[in-house]
Amino acid sequence: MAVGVLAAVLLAGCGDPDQKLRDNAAQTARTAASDVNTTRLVVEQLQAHRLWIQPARRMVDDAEKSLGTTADSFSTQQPSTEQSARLYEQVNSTLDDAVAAVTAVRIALGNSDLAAAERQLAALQLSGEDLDQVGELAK
Amino acid sequence: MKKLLGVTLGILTAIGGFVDIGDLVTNALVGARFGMHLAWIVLVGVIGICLYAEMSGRVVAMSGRPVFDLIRERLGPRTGLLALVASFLVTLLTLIAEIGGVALAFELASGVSYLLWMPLAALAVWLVIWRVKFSRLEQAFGLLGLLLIVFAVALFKLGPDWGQLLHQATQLHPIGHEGWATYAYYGIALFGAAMTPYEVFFFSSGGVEEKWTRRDLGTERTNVFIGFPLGGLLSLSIMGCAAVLFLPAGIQVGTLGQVALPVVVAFGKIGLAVVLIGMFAATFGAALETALSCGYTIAQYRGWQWGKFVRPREASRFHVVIIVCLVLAVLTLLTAVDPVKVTEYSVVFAAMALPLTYLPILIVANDPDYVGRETNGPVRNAVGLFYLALLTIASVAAIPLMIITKAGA
Amino acid sequence: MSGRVLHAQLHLLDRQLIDRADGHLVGKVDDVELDLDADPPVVAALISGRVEIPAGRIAEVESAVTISTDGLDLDYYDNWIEHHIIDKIPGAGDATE
Amino acid sequence: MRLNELLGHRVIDADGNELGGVADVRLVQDGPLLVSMQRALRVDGLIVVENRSTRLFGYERHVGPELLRRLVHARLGGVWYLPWHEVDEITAGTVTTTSRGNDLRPLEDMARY
Repeated sequence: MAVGVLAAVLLAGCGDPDQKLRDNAAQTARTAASDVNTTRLVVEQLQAHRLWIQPARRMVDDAEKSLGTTADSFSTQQPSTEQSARLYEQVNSTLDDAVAAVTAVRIALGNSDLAAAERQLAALQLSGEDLDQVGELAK
Repeated sequence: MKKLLGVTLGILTAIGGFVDIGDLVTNALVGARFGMHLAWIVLVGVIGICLYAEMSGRVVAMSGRPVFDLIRERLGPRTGLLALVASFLVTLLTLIAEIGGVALAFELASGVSYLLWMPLAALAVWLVIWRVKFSRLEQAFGLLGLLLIVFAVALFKLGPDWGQLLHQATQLHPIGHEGWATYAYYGIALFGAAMTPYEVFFFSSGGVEEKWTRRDLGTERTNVFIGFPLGGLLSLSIMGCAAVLFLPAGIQVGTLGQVALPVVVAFGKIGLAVVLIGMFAATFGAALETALSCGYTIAQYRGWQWGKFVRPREASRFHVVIIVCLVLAVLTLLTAVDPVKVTEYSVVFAAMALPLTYLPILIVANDPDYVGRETNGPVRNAVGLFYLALLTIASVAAIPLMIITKAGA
Repeated sequence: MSGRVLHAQLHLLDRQLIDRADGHLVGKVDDVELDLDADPPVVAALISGRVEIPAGRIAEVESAVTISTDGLDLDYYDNWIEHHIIDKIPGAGDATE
Repeated sequence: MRLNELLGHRVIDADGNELGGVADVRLVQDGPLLVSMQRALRVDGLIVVENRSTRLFGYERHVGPELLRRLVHARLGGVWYLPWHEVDEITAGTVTTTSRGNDLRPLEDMARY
């Protein structure tokens, strides 16, 4: 569904202020996708008993921090047209999903609750795909 | 037999000593963003460092004069001072990055914040410099750094499509969302990581520490021409691992943990243990080298007694410089600046400081007053001049590219 | 009749000074004092920091300049730091192991 | 007189033409150093460079990669040897000579040792 809305936004036109926001959204999404995919890779390695919990915590902590900075930075953007506003909302909500999933993993690992972390794998996967879509909106 | 052992030891040390925090971070980062499309820069950098290390080694063996002594002599006090300030600041920045790297490796292993490890790391660096013999510290950390070969083995284990990697390596252009500006910027960063100025300061001062003479020329050349290229292969395998695992997954490398991840995927917990020890050895060894190089540059420019071949009290100003630099490094890191970011900047600034370091070496390697009959031949001069031009272009382009690309963002 | 040719700036200025007695590094040649009124005019002294090294102390001019340092205070700052800082740290006088 | 002060002095010939600047001082060592005491390093002459430049990188002796050497020489212009007996007077900033510009020997023609 998210993809449908985004495609509509994309097809609706390429005004200049829209273009600027779209560039920013795409760049933001690619950076965010990196952290989401890192988290997913870490959880997968934990699940396969290939990684200790200490370094895993460290890596997820770093990913969460970096993702938080990226999301905050995008939310300070100023959408000036209606289309921009829609894209802005859409990207913000995608980022929120990503932050929620990564934070959930961080909390789970903090409590050494591996099962809870593994339950986030699907959400991470989905979030990563959504971000990839946004990432393709612009160069 | 003993000679063969010595040569082997020298080569192994050169391989292990080649990779430091700059190579670890930059190669992984570039592999994740550009695949192998920038691999050729590593090749160019390795040839360059071989060329200049050989020249400075030859000058040391024939005349006993290390690099910064010559820089002041050939460039004069004013231009020499400019070279000193640039080289010293870059070396200090690299020292900060290396100590940060040691602390990050401990943080990954223990889960305890790197901010706590860092003063310990700096203290350990100082203690080793204060108490341990030069050849011993060089060998110990060089050999332990060889554990990073795990990246090469991991690359095989990951079972990449070799044809595709090779194909990437022959396509010299940016891919995906990357533009030419970021491509060039990271090219310069890789170049700076491979040719970092402190490597030559350390190498040539080490020649004096170990009292090289004309008879050591052969050993010196073998170490350089075999050890450094193999070190370069290590760099390439770090890049390859990132290209295979991170590029398709859209993961950008920004932490030391990510640099180690491909080895985890390939070998699990054992792999992680090996790679963490390797990273510790590589960064700790490089922290020793950069701390010493901070002292070498200033002492050699001013003509002070320096080196570990005398007792500390006989080279008191040299040792004070090292202590001050280590304190500065800890204070900088205590501001919670990201050591990985410091590394990314340090390799680019390194590229900027290179021409002033290399010009005097090239001149002196041609001067019979210093090297007797061992002057450069026409081929070495042609290649040397080509590299000088390359270094100058990279040096001039670094800052504009840094601004255009917002430091590679 | 002509002896070895040296160039004052090229071969003397900014060269490393070495103590002939123990091989220690004792500074750089910051300037050269020329006595142009003598006949023939000669190099009168080398200047390193605040210290003037009479030309008669020069033992050798190679890739570094070897001098005899008796009675010259070239190590003033090094000694100051040695006594006030380095000597207070244990192990300062030991050779490394 | 200090060397750093002398370097860069303008050189004026007998006709009042400016020849260039002092780039180095040629010394001759006639005997062993320590033994000859004060008289060991004799000033033999000056090295004059057409376009004033205080650092020659040792290039007046023609060592170094060919290409770099040419670049440096193109920048320096002529490099001449001015024997000490032709130096008339040294005042603040200038050296006056008794010779004429085209009588000077190019440094290249001088023996290195």
